[in-house]
Amino acid sequence: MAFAGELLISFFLIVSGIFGFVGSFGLLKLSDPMSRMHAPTKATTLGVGGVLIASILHSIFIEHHLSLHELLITLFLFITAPVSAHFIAKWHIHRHETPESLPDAGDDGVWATHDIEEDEDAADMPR
Amino acid sequence: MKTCNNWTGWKLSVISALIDFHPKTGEQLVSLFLIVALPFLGAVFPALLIRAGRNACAWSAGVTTLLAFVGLMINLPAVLRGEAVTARLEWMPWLGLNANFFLDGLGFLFAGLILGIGLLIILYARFYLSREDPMGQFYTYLLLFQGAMVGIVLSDNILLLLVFWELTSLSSFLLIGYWKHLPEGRQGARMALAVTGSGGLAMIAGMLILGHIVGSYDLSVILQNKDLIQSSPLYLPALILILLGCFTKSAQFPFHFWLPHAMAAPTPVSAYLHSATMVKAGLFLMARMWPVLSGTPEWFYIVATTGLITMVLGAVIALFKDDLKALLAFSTVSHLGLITMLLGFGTEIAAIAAIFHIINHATFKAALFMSAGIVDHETGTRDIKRLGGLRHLMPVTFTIALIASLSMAGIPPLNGFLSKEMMLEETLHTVWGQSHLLMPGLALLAALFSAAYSFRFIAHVFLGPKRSDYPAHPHDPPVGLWLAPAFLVVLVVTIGLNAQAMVGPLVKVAASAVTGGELPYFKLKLWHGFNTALLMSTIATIGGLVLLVMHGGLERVWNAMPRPEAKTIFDAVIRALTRLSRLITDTLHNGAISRYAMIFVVFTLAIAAYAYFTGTMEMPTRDVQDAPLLPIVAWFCLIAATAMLTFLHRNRQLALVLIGVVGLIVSLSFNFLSAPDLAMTQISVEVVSIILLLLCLNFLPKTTPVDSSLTIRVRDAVIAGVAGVGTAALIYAVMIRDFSFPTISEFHLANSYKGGGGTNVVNVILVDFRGFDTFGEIIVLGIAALVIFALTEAVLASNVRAYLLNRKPEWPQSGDAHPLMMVVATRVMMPIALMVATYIFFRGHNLPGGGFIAGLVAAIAFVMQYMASGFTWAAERQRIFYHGIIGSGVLIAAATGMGAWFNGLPFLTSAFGYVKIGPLEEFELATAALFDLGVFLAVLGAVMLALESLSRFAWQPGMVTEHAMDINPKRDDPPDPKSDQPTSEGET
Amino acid sequence: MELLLATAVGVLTASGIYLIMRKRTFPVILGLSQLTYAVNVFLFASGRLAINQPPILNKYAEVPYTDPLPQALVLTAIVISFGMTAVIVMLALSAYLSSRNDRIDLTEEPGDDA
Amino acid sequence: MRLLRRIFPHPHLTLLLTLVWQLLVNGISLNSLLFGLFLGIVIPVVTMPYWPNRPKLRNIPMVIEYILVVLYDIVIANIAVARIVLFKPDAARNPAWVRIPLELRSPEAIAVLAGTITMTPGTLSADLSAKGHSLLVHCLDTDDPEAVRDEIKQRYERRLKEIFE
Amino acid sequence: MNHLIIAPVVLPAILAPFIIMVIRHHLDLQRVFSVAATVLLLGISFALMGQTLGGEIQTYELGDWPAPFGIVLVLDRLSALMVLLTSVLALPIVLYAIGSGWDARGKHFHALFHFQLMGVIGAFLTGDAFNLFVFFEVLLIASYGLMTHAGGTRRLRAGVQYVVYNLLGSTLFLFALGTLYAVTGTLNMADLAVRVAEMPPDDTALLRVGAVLLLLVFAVKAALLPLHFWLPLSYANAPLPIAALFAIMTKVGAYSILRMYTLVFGPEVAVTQGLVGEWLLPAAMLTLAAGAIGILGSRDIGRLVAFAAISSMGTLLIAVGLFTPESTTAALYYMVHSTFATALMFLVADMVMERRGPDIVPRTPMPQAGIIASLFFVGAIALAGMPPLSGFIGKLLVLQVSWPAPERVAIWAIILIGSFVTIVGLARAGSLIFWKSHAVVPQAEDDGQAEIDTAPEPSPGLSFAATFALLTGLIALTIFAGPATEFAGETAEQLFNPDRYIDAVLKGAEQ
Amino acid sequence: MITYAIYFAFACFGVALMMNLWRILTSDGVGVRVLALDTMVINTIALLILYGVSISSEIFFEAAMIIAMLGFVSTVAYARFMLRGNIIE
Ligand code: NA
Ligand code: NA
Repeated sequence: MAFAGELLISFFLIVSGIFGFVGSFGLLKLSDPMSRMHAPTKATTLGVGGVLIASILHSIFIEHHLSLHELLITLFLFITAPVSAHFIAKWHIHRHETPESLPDAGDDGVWATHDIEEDEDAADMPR
Repeated sequence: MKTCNNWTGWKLSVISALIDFHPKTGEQLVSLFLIVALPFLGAVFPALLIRAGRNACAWSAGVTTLLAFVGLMINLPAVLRGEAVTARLEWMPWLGLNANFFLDGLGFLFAGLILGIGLLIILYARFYLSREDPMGQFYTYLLLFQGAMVGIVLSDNILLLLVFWELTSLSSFLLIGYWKHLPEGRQGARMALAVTGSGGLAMIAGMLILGHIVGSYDLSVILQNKDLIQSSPLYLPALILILLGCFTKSAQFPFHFWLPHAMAAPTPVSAYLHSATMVKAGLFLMARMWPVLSGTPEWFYIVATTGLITMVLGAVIALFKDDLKALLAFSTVSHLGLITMLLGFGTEIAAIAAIFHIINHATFKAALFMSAGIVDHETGTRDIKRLGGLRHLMPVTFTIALIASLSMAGIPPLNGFLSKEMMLEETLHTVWGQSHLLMPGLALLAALFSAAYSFRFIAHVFLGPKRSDYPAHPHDPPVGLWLAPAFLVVLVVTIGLNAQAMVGPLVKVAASAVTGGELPYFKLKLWHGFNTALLMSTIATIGGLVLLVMHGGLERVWNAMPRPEAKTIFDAVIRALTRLSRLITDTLHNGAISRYAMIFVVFTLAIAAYAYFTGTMEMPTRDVQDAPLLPIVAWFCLIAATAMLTFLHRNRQLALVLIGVVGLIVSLSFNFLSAPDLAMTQISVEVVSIILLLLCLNFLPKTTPVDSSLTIRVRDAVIAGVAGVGTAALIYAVMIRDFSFPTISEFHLANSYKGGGGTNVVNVILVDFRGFDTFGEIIVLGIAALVIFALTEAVLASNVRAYLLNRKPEWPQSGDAHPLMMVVATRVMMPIALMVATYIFFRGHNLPGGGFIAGLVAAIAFVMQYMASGFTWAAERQRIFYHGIIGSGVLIAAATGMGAWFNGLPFLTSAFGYVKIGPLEEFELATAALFDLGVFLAVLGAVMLALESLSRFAWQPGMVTEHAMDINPKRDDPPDPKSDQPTSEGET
Repeated sequence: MELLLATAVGVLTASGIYLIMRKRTFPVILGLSQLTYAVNVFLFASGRLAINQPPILNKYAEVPYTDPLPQALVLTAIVISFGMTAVIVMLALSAYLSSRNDRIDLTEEPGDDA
Repeated sequence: MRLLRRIFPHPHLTLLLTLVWQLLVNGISLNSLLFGLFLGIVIPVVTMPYWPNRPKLRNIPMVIEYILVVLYDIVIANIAVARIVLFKPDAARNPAWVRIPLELRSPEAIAVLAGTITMTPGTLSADLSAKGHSLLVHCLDTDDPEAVRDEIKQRYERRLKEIFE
Repeated sequence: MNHLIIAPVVLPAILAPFIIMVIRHHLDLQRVFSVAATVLLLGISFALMGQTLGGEIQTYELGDWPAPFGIVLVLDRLSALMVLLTSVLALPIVLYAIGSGWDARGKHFHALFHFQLMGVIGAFLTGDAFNLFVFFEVLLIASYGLMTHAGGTRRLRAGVQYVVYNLLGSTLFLFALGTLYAVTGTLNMADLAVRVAEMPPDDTALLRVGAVLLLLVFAVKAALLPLHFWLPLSYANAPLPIAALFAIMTKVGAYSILRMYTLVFGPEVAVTQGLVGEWLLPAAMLTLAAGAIGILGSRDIGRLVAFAAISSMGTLLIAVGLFTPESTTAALYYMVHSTFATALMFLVADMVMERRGPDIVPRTPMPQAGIIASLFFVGAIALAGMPPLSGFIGKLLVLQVSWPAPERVAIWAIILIGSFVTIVGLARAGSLIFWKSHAVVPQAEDDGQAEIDTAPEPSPGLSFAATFALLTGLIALTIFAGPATEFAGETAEQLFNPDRYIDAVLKGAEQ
Repeated sequence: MITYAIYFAFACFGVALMMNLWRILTSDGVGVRVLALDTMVINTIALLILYGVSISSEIFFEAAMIIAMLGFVSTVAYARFMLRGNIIE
C-alpha cells in the first residue's frame, strides 16, 4: 500500500514535471504567438494540477491525513487561466490581427476586440 | 562656567535683585534698572500713541527720557564721591550672562550725554520732521536706540554689554533707514548694519575670550585682572577682536566709510548718532577696557595709529565734501580718530584729554548737525556749492553755527580749543617707533585741515553774497528748531570759558574710571601759557585759513586724484558676496535630485567604509549553508531579471513586468527561508503596487528617454556597483556570524503561546509584542491613502482636469473594454476571495496569515470588480466609504489598545481565552483578533481609497456606466422563446 | 546559500541605486522599489537564514525555529514602504499631469510654472 | 420554502462556499461547518450587488457530468499537446482560427464554455464577436476546423445550455 | 500605571480618524476639534513635563511586555521637553493655518496635521529603535501630504523630490537597524546600550557600520550637509505654515542624534570611538555655512527662510556634535529657540508671500506692511542671533560651550561669519521687500502681481495672533533664559548619565 | 523513490522557470512577456507545493493559493493595460 502510494505520488510528480516543462518549453519553442499561448495555459495548469494531486496523495499516504485544500488552487487556476489566456489573445488580436486576417465574425460583423466605436456621450464626472 | 542651582536659586536671585531696589543710602533712589528700562518702556508709547498725534509722541518720548535723565542725575552725588552704584540681577548664571549694571564716572558721563542730548534731539526732531514722516515710528526707534546706548554704558557684564551693543546696531539700522523711499537711506542703513554688526560679532569673540581668561564676564571682575589678561597668550586675539568692534562702531579707518553714508538719515538721527552716541560707543568701550587692555605696545600701535590715520584722513576728506552733512560726518570721523588716538597713548593725561574732548565734541558737533539740519530744512539743500550768504537771512542759525564751528576749529575761548590743545600737547610727548615728529606732525596736519573745513562750513554757507537761487526761501526756523542747538552752543562757550568749574569734577571721575585709579593732578584751563601746543594751534588756525582761501584750487587737484570710493568698494564686495552666494547656492542646490541622491549614496558609502575599516573583525562563527537547486534557480532568475530591469528600464512596461518577476522571486525566497507570512505579504503588496504603477503609467510616457551621457551613466553604475558590493559584503559578514548576544526573539518564541495566545510567533509579535509598531504601520497606510485622495482632489480641482477629460489614448484601444469572461470570472472569484480573506484573517494568529494579508486579499477582490466591470459600475455598488473604513480600522485598533486601560494595564495589552459553547469545539477569543480587525479594515480601506482615487484620473465622459459587460447577449437580445429565464431584473 | 542571498541583495541594491539616479520619475520609482526589496531582504537576513524552520510553534515536537523578529520587522517595513510607494507614484503622476513633464530634477529657473 | 429562500437566496453559492471553507481549513468539524455555512450565507449577500442576476443552476447532475467530461478531456488532450510541443516541428503544424456560433446567451454559460475551450488543449478561445453571438477559437493544430467546431458545440455547449438555460 | 505618557500619541491617533470618518465634510467642526485637541495636547505635554521635573525617568510598557521584549515608551526630561516643544509649536500653527485659510485649500489638512504630531511625538517618546523608525515614517508620510497640500505644479514636483530623498533615508534606516539587530540581537535602546557597552573590542566593524548608518539617517532628518538637500526644496515649496510646522521635523533628527549617541553610542563607548563627533562637527559647520550663504543667495522668501532653518540647524548640530553635557545644554536651549524662530519666520514669510508673492524684489506696499515688516524684523533678529532675542543667547551659549573643543577657532569663525552673512542677507531681503516697496511706483506693477492670488485672508487677526504667540515664545525663552538653561543643563546631565535611563527601562532585570 | 521524483519535478519546474525568464528576456512583444510571467507564476506555485511535499509541510499552501489568486490579477492588469491603457475605466 505504502509502496503503491509512493509509486502513485512519484508518477504524478513526474507527469507534472513533464507537463510543467512542456508548458514553458512550448512557450519558447512554438513559433507563432497564438500557438505559444496554448502551451502554458494548459500544460502548466496540468503540471500544477499534477503536483497538487501528488501533494494530496502525499498527505494521505505518507502523512496519513486527508488534505484536500490543494483542490482550491486547482479551482482558482481553472477559473483564472482561461481568462488570462483570453486577455493575451485579445492583445494579440488587437495588435497583430486585422478583421480580414480572422475568420468572419458572423452576424455580428466584427470580433469584439476590433469593435471600436467612438462614444462621445458625455456623462457626469464621478465623485 | 559653573552650572549652578535650580529653579529656587533663580527665584531667590530675582528677589535679591528686587531688594537692591531699596535705597541703601539716601541718595540712591533710582535703580539703574529703571534708568536702562525707561527708554525701552518709552519706546512703546510713541508706537501706541501715534493716533494721538505728533505732539503726544514727542511728549511721551521726551518725558521718559527726562525721567531717565533725572534718575541719572540723582545718582550724581554718589558718582562724584567715586562710589560705583550697582544693580544686579541674575539672568543666566549658567552662561555668566547677568543683568548687572554699574554706574561710575565714565558711565555717568556717557549716560548723561546720551540722555541729555537725547532730550534735545527729541525736541529738535519734533519740529524737524514733516507731516508725512511717521513720527511714532521715529521716536520708538530713537528711544530703542537710546535705551541700548544707556545699556552699553551702564553694563557691568560684558555679555550684557554685547546685547546692548548689537541692539544699537539694529536700532540704528532702523533709524538710518527711516526714510524708506530713499535708496541712500536703505543702502546706508544696510552698510552701517553690516559694518557695525560685523564688528559686534568680532567683539563677541573677543569678549568671550576675555571672559575665559578671567573666568568671569563681570566687568568689575575683569577690570581687576590686568596682569592676568595681559600675560595671557590670548591677549592679542582678544584685543584685536574687541578693537574690531570698537573701530567699526567708532568709524575708525578702514571702517570709517559707513558713517558718511549713514547721513541719509534724518538730521536729528545724524546729530544724535554721530555726535553723542553710537559712534562714541566704540570710544566708550576702549575707555572702559582701558585699565586692562592698554599700556602694552600692541595697544599703542594698534589704537594710536588707527586713531591718528583716521584723524588725518577724516579731516582731509571733510574739507572736500560739498554736502554739509558729509562734511560733518568726516569731521566726526576725524574727531573720533583724535579721541581714539588719545586713548591709544595709554597715559593718564591723554585719557583725561580724551574724556574732555568727548564732552566737547558732543556739544559742538550736535549743534553743528542741528544747524546743518536747519539749513537743509529751510533752504532745501545741503550742497555747499548752492549755499552762501545765509548770515543775513538766518542770523540765529548763523550765530549758532559760527560758535560751534569755531569750537570745532579749535579757536579759543571755546571748549574745542581746550581739548585740542591738550591733544596736541600729548602728541608732543609721544614717540611713534623711533620718530618724535610723526605724531605731532600728523596731528598738526589734521588740526590744520580741521580748522580749514570748519572755516569753510561758515564761509561757504553763511558768508559771501546772498544768492538768488536757493531751492527754498530761507529764514530762521521757529524757536523749537533752534532752541536745542542754541543750548548746546551756550555749553560750548561756558565750558570753554570755565572748564574746570563746569565739567572738571565730571572729567575727573570719568577719567579716573578710565584709568582705574588715581589721576595725576590736572586742571582744565583756557590758558596754559605760550607753549609748543599753542604754537601748533596757531599754525593750524592760520593754515586753515590759507587752505580755505586755496580751496578752489585744491578741490580741482582733489577731484583729479584717483581715490578709492569706499561705498563703491563696499557695494562691490557685497554684490560679489551676494553673487557668489547665489552661485554657490544655486550650484549646490540646483534642484537635481539625481545629483542629491548621488551625493547621499557616495557620502554614505564613504562614511560606512570609514567606520568599517577602522573597526575590528573576528573570524566567522557560523557555517555557510548549502544551496539546493531551487534557490540557485531563483537566484539566477532574480539576477537576470534585475539586470534586465536595470538595462532595459527605458521600456517602462517591460520594467513593470520585470518588477513583477523580482517580486515573485523574492516572495518565493521568503517562503523558502521559513517566512511564509512575509511571502504572502510580499506578493500581495506586489500585486497592488503593480496595479498602482500601471494606473500611473497609463498617463506617463511609455518610454524613458536617454537623459544622461554615457560618462554619467558609467559613473552612476560604478557608484551603484560599489554600493551593491558594500551591501552584499555587509550582509554576508552578518550572516556568517552569530549574534554577539542572545536575541530578544528567544523571549518571543518562548512567550508567544503562553502570553500571546498564538502559535504564529510572527503574528503574535505583530499584534501583541510589537503591536505598537503595527498600530503605527496601519496609520502610515491610512495616511498614504488620505494623501493620495487629497492629491487627487487637488489635481482634479486644477486645470489638469480639462486635460484629463480631453485626453486621447496614446495608442489605439481595443474594443470590448469589459470582456464578458473577465466579468464573469471576477464575479465568481469575489465571494471565494472574500472567503479566503476571512480564512487568512482568522488563522493568522496561529498560522501564516493575519489581518494585513486578509485586507489586501479582500481589497483585491474589490479591485477585480473595478478592473472587470469598470470604475463607475463598481463604485456605484460600493456602500461604505473608504474613508470610513480606514477611520474605523484605526479606531478599532486604538480602542482595542485602550480597552486594556480599564483593567489598569498599558495600551495594547492583549487578553485571550478559550471558549467552549455547546457541542462546538473549544475556540479561542483574543483581543489581538480585534486589533487585527482594525488592521484588516485600515488596509482594505487604504488600498481601496488609493486605487479609487488614482482611477478617477482616467475617468472620461462616455465611459460605460450602466453595464458591467460590453457584450451581453442575454441583455441585448430579445428574450429567447425557448428560455424561461426571466431577464426583467437587468443589470442595474 | 548565504552567498546567494548576499549577492542578490547586492545586485538589487546596485540596481536600485543606479535607477534612483536617473532623471525621470518613473525609473526612480522603479529604483526605489528595487531598493525596498533589497533592504527588506537585508533586514530579513539579519535574523540569519534558516530553511524549513518557520516560526510557527509546533505543539507536538521540539523543533528549531528561525528568528521571528526580523520577519515581523520586515512585514512592517513592507507595509510601510507600500504606503510610501503608493504616495510617490501618485505624487509623480500628479506632478507629471500638472507640468506635462516627468523630469524629476527641478533644474530650470524657479517660477516657470505652467 | 419562502423562508428558506430568504435565508439561502443563493443556495448553490452557499453550498460552494461552505465547501470552500472546509477546503480552506482542510478538515471538517462542527465548528468549521457552522462557520462555513455562516460565511456562505453572509458573503453572497454582501457580494450580491456585484453579481446581479446570479444564474440558477438547473441541472445538477449535468453539472457533475460536465465536470467529469472536461477533466477527462483535459488529461487526454494535454498529452496530445505535449506531443505536439515536444515532437512536432512547427512547420508541420496547422494552426487555425475557428468561429463557433453560439446558442448560449447567458454570460456565465458563455464564460464557462470559453473557459472549457481554453482548458481543453489544442483550442483556445480568443475573442467574442461584437454582439456575443460567436466565439473565436484558435486551434493549435487541426486539419479540420469544422470538426473542432462541431465537437465543441456537441460536447460542451449542449451540456451548458442544459445547465444554465 | 501612568497612562498619560501614551496620551499624546493616542490623542491624535484617535482624533485624526475621527475627523476623516465623521466630520470630513465639515471644515468648521474640523477646526474646532483640531484646535481643541491641540490645546488638550498642550495640557498633556505640560503635565508630562511636570512629571519629569523631579528627575525620575518613567516608562510605559506597551502591551505589558517587559523591556526589552516589547516596545517601551520612555519619559525623561528630554522627551518631555521635545513633546512640549512640539505641542507649543503646534497650537500657533494650527491657528495660523485656520486664520490664513490654508487648511481649506486642500483636503484633510487637520487629519494630516494631527497624524504628523503623532509621528513626531511618538518619535520623541519611544524607547525602541524600530519603533522610532515607524514613527519616523508616520511623521514623514504625513509630511508628504502636508507638503503637497493644495497642490500646484511646482509644489508637486518638489514634493516628488522630497519624498524620494526621504525614502532613501528610510531605506538607510532599515539597513542600519538590520545591521544593529544582526550584531546585538535587540532593538530596545536601553538594551542596545547595555549590549554595545559589552561588545568585545576585537569584533567591532559591523557594529560601527550600523552605528554610523544610523547617524546618517538622523543626519538626513537634521538636514546636515551634505544630506540636507531635501530641506530647501521642500520647505520653500510647501505651504509655508506647514514649513513652520516642519521646523520640528529637523529637531527630530537632532533629538535622535542626541538620544542615540548619548545613550547607546555615547562618547565613552569604546566600540564607536572616532565615529560621531569627528565628522558630525565639521559637517555641522559646513551646514551652517551653506545655510548662511543660502540666505544671502536666495531669490525668494520661502527659500530664504529655508536656508535660515538650515543654518540654524548647523548651529544646533555644532552644539550637539561636541557631545559634552555643557554643549548639550546649549544645544537644547538653541533647539527650542531655533524651532520657534524658524516657525515664526515661515509664518511671516507666508504673510508676505500671500500678499505680494515670493520674490525678493520690490513691489508696491502690501496691506498691513507695517506690522508684517516689524514681525519680519523681529524674526530676522531671532534667526540671525541678534539681541535681544533668544537667538543671541543661544549663539553665545554655543560659542561658550565650544571653548574647550580643539576646533573652537573654526567653530567660532564659522558661527560669527555665518551670523554676519545672515545679517547681510536678511537685511538685504527685508529692505528690498519692505522698504524699497515704498519707492515703487504703483503703475508699473501689472506684470509682477498679476499671478498672485490676492484673495484676502479669512481672518488675519487669528494669523497675527498665532504669529505673536510664537514671538511670545521667543521672548519668554529670552526672559526665562536662566531657568531654561538650568532645565537644559539638568536634561543634559540626565542624558550623560545613561545608567539611569537604562535602569528605568530594564528595571535591572537584565544583566 | 519520491525523493527522486521530487528532484525530477524540481528540475523540470526549475528549468521551466528559467525558460520563462528567457522568454521574457528575448521576446519582443509585451504580450508574450506577460504570458511568460503568468506562466512563471504558475510554475512558482508548482515549485512551492513541490517544496511543501518534499519537506512534508503544508505551510506553503496559503502562499501558493494567494499567488494563484494574485498572479491572475496582475496578469489581467498587465493585459488590460496593453489593451486599453486604463486598467480601471
Ligand atoms: Na500574520
Ligand atoms: Na528647522
